[in-house]
Amino acid sequence: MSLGIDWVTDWIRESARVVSEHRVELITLDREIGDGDHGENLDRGFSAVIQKLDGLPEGAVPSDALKLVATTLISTVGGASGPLVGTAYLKAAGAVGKEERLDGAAVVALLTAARDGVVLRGKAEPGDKTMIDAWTPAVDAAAAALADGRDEVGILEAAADAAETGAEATEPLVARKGRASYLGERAIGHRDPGSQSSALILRAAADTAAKNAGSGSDAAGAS
Amino acid sequence: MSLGIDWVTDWIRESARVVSEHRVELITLDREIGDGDHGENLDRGFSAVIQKLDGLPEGAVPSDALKLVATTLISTVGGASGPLVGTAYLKAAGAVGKEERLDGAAVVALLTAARDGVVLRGKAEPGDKTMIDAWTPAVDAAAAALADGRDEVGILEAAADAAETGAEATEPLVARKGRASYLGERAIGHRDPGSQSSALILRAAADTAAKNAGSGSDAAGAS
Amino acid sequence: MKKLINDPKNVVDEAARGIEAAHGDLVDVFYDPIYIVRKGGPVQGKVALVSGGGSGHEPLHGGFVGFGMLDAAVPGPVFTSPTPDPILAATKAVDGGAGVLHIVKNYTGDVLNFETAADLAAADDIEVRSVIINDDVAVKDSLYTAGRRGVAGTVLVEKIAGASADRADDLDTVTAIAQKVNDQMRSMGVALTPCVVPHAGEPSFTLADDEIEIGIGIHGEPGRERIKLEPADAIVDRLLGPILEDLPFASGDKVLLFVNGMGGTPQIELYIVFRRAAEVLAERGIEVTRSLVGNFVTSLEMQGASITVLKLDDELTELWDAPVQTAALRWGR
Amino acid sequence: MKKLINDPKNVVDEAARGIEAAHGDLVDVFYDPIYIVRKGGPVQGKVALVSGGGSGHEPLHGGFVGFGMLDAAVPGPVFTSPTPDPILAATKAVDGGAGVLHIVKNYTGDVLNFETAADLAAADDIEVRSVIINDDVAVKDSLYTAGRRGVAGTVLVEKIAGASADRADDLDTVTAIAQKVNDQMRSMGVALTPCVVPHAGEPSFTLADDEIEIGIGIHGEPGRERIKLEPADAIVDRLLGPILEDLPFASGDKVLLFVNGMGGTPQIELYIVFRRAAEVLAERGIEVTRSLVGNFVTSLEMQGASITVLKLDDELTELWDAPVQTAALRWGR
Ligand SMILES: Nc1ncnc2c1ncn2[C@@H]1O[C@H](COP(=O)(O)OP(=O)(O)O)[C@@H](O)[C@H]1O
Ligand SMILES: Nc1ncnc2c1ncn2[C@@H]1O[C@H](COP(=O)(O)OP(=O)(O)O)[C@@H](O)[C@H]1O
Ligand SMILES: [Mg+2]
Ligand SMILES: [Mg+2]
Ligand SMILES: [Mg+2]
Ligand SMILES: [Mg+2]
Repeated sequence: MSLGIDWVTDWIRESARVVSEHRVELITLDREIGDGDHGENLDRGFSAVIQKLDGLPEGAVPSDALKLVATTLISTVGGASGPLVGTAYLKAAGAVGKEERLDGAAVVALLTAARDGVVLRGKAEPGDKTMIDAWTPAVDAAAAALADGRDEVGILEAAADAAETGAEATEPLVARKGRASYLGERAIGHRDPGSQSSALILRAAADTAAKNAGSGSDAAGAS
Repeated sequence: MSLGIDWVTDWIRESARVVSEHRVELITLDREIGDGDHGENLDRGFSAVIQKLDGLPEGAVPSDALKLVATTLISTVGGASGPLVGTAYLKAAGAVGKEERLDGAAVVALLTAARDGVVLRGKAEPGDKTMIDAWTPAVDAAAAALADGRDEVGILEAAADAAETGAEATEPLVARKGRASYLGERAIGHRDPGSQSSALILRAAADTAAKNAGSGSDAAGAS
Repeated sequence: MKKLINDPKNVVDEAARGIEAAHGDLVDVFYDPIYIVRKGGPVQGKVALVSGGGSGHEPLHGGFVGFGMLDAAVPGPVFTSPTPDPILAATKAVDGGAGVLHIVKNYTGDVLNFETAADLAAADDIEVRSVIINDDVAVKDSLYTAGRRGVAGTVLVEKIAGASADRADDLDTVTAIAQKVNDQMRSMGVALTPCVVPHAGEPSFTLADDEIEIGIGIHGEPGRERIKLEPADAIVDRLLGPILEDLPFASGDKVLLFVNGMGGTPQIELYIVFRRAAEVLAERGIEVTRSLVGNFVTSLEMQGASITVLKLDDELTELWDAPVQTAALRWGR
Repeated sequence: MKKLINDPKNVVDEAARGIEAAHGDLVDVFYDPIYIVRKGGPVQGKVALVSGGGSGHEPLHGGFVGFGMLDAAVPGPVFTSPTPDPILAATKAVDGGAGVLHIVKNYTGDVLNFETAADLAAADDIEVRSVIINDDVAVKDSLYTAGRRGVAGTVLVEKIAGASADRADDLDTVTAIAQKVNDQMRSMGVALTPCVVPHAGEPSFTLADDEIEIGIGIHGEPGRERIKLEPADAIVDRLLGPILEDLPFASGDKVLLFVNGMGGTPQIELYIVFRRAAEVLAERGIEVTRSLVGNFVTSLEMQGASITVLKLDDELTELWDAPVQTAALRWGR
């Protein structure tokens, strides 16, 4: 079993859905230690992505869809998260080349490149109370799951679990990047909104992978 | 018995005291159908009067004190009530000439001139929901009390009673002068602040007259 | 009450000191009584313009003292007309021998206090005329009210009459032009939130979370009606309707469109209002040839806005365009 | 939430249309993506200035497009940096062949999006420089923060660098002057009340009735400390202290003192603040030779103010005094 373009587009649609569903929650988190627009920003971006998704040409491969997400988010989100998340997708697209099917190793490469893209642009380190605190444990857990021989679904589930734990773990931190860094000690006790949205997006990846695997819709073209 | 300069200065001091005591009440009334400064305006004016009162020369007569109040209020109150109440005192001063003692007829003349001064400047008619609705019944009641043979204290008490009733009677009215006129029907149910302050000042006149009569402090120079 | 003030009693005095410190190149400030005059003393042979009224409407009037506009501004206590004393002192200070025009917003207090000052100035052989500004269509002008209020349009009168005076028109002409501006303009406002007068310490009125006041006065006096919050476009339509009908403005008219903030409204909202107002005027064939957007005649921190439409002709347009150099309105020099 | 808006989603677009309707003599407005450019197209051979950032700070930046100041402004969604697309489009639209200076407030989002746009412009052979504005002393500038924020001082950079560009300085010079202004100015603000971002619909933070936030950011980001309400003079002292120590400013310095309103503060309060700030500077032997008071860099309807002090020399003074003709800042023409 491996994951193809259907998973990628399902993942994107599900990301859009959960971002929209959690829009107010993300706004609220951002209002507490930022400027209250994170949910709005991502929702605007993913809505634009959905509009464009049907325009993907017949025979598009995963990297095509990921690139579409990247450029659309960069063009529509703005704020800090636009270039950061956009770059994540852009680097993820680069990491999977022209592959039609993504096996476990490819999924780990995708996640790793995405995380590295965020670091490249934002220069955050783990513990800075940013989305990196969801992404880095997710990447580590994904790599470990791959090493443990788990399949794509298992890898993505491990990543999603770790991202959620990572997002939660931002709560006691003082921020060193982004708007929350202005707060000093006062950021303590609040979850970083970007880490929360990252966990949601990674959970969407795992959920849609499970569905794709379960429904066997990907099986047709499976290697 | 008659009233002299001591009554006038006592009246002025007591007016200042009650205006200050009712400052917030007058502000509140004015906030409801005006602009919320009436108590502040009068308090500012009467405080200034008190400052100047000790400067009255030895041998000052009632009209001197009334003129002092007039010019001080005109110079310090501003708003609608400054020129109106100031003119009331100015005309009252004119009405009592150089008299040292004011008998009942003089008291009625004083009140009538004061009311006429307000009408001269403000052109309000009874029922317009202004301070005239306290002053006009007060003047009428004072004239009636004089006709009934009551003394100065009785005349001023009748005036104060009528002013209070008059102020209360502004509540159901629609205003036709001053800021409250902008409100149309919405002024109904609210007491006019200027009528209320007028009633307070007239009550102060009656109370201090009674004290002056009672203590006999005026008796020394009585006719 | 949350304000950047020290003692409510000193608000006007301390603000005047701030104006002096910030705009000492444009104005001189006098204290006790407080009034603000154009730098450089009276201009001989020029008609002098004096305006004033309660404070709390800044930049009106002090922000409009300077070349091409006012010669003096007389700030009373917050929302309370000044007494005759500072009005008289300012009138004397700026008289250049060609007479003085008092620009007075139509409130009983302002009218009475300026009237007294004018009488006293006349006794000192200064020729004083008055123009009473009453542009607010929210109030019925009838025997049964104190008449229409003077609101945001006041700044247009001050600008245009000021230009007339600075091009050396005589007192009759300046007065006639001020009167003409007043007669050709109409205004109406809306409040979303009340304001808090410092010495009162409480909101001047209360509005529920979903209520707005249509036809609000610049001291928070209630207006025509209290309605549920509506979209900006619907509110603009409610304000513009009575304005356009009242003069009436007609297709082919050229106008100055002025969207004024009440003090607490974000400027981005004023532009949303302007956009709709311009749209409605265009639909009616009325051409916006001049415009003004911003906080010019405010009501402390009140949220809300007013719309003023002034019918222009060539002369008024030319006077509007003439150079002006004040703290709050400046162009051409 | 009470606002003069229609749909939160259309706030920026509709305000841009209002700016176009009101200031069509000064600017051209483009839509999809939205950006505002100086009327008359790029000036050949002149360095072009582009600034931008989240909306909600009006008149920043659109109100500062025009002669002697910006060539283009790029408004993002409310409090959210614009994406690279409109920044790139604006950069291309105003490039007159002499290069483009991006004036960027130091927020992660603004920096990243302008960076991307600059990279893309470079790929189109447009020479782009950036100056990052970080005048806010409320935030510690260290490895442990995203660095100091760009706040009200931005308008001083835009004015002075704009004058440099309009007197035909080259890109190196204009950039150096912008950088110098940034380096010689310090700011700090206070909030009395929060603001409400339209799409959020809730106050961006909460303050008790007797609390204020010292060191507030222009998006309502919390500052240094939350304290009980104090008299204006005490608050001014809290803001000025860190400003003066940081550069540090010294006796004998000539400065521009800028008191900026956050959008919802009555102007009378800004003058009370100015008065005290000028007093403190005078006590320290610092001479206020230029001043600015008003709502220039706002945070929607937030009540509060910020103080900016800029150390002046002859060149900066001359550039400050140079003619400017924009919707929100105008003199000399
Ligand atoms: N330098 C950075 N590196 C990684 N993530 C960052 C950085 N700066 C901010 N972020 C993330 O961006 C999120 C905020 O995004 P958003 O609210 O959309 O943008 P803005 O802060 O411009 O309003 C933060 O919660 C944080 O996770
Ligand atoms: N034309 C008038 N004639 C008589 N009294 C008037 C007139 N206009 C206003 N008033 C009185 O003045 C009072 C308001 O005074 P005040 O609040 O001090 O002045 P302002 O209305 O200028 O704020 C009203 O309550 C009313 O009694
Ligand atoms: Mg944010
Ligand atoms: Mg009043
Ligand atoms: Mg008043
Ligand atoms: Mg943002």
